[in-house]
Amino acid sequence: MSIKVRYFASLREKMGRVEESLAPEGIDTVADIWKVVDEGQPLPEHILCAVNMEYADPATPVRDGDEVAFFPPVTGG
Amino acid sequence: MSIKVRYFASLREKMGRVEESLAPEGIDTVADIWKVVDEGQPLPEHILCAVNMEYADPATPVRDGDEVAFFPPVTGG
Amino acid sequence: MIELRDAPFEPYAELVRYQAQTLGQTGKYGATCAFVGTMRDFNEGDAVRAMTLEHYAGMTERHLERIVTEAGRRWDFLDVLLIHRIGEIFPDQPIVLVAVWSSHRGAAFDACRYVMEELKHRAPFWKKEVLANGERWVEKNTQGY
Amino acid sequence: MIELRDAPFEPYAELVRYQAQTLGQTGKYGATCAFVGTMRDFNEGDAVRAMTLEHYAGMTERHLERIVTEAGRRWDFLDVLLIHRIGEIFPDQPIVLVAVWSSHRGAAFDACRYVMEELKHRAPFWKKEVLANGERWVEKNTQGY
Repeated sequence: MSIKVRYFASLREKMGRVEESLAPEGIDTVADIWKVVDEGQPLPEHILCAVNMEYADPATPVRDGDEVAFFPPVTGG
Repeated sequence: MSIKVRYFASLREKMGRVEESLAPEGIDTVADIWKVVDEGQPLPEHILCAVNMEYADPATPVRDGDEVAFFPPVTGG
Repeated sequence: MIELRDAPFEPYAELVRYQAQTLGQTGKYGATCAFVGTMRDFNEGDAVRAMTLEHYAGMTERHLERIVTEAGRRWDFLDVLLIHRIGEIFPDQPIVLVAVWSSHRGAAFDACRYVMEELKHRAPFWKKEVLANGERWVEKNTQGY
Repeated sequence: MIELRDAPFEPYAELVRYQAQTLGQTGKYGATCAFVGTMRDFNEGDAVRAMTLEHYAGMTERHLERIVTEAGRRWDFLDVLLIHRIGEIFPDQPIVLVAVWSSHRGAAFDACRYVMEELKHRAPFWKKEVLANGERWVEKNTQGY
């Protein structure tokens, strides 16, 4: 298994990728994922995250098989 | 000239008339009109009144040529 | 625009027609809030078969105009369409349409609701209901908030 | 009913069709509040030529459903129709329709506005604008109150 990571909107463009799969070893929380995908940086405050399509925060636990998403503030409607 | 008095809705039915013309003598206010048309009774609290299509109250002055209306609470919309 | 109608009308068709004629392809309105009041077949626990809407010609129009003007002082909107029925009305027929066009949604919602509430409290209309066993005047409005 | 649409739609025609199919000649709804968000040709002082609406398939629908369910716990209404565009949008095209049918007007106004505000804050949609000299992501929503 693995953890699927997805990016949306301006963050997707900034990251230069739509999604990627991470090996679950060493990943306990959303914050751990961001460290892996952004070269050790902390998750920027304005970036929102979701685990399995529910809003989450950096401390939210992540398990093997989860889908984790990062995106900027939403602007629908 | 004269003062035109109009009645609407349930009050129109209660009064048994749509409108009438009063001689202006002895009439200074809306309250005076009601005394004339309702046998000396005071204007009931729940009855609304208008002078020349503007909301008024019993103390509102009335002059010869005015149109005065009495009606129950409004229920449009 | 403010109109009294003595025959049934299609509120959304009126809205679309008015929007096309008056606001056109302007690209300026980002928000439209439309309220439609429709005749129900019940009121205060009783079945209602029909209704007659009486008004005070002249005073009604004057106060509707004033309500819309007051809303325009309080909120920044582009246009209002207000259509209100008079005469005989049957269940499922529209009684009133209030539509407000604005740049942003706050003004559209606020102004539309303001016009509806003020109309209910100040515009001289009176409803008489036809029930199974007779007629009755509606004595007061329901609360809007 | 909640729907995402990847092509232009006519909000009032959808509303009328849905109302006829789902609420029919029931005589039960006395109040309808409809909000339509339309693409403007300006934003933050700049002319906007087009817009792309991105969403998070699955999460968007889930959160829209939840918002409507929450509204249903807070207000007593009969039905909601919510249609939201995705994909490429041009000025004067509708972006979103939220319509609420209820017995009384307070619930229709309140629930419609609640759904719009929550949608703006919680539903994962993102707008990218095409300007005369390039593209830009809309960074935040305007205030709704």
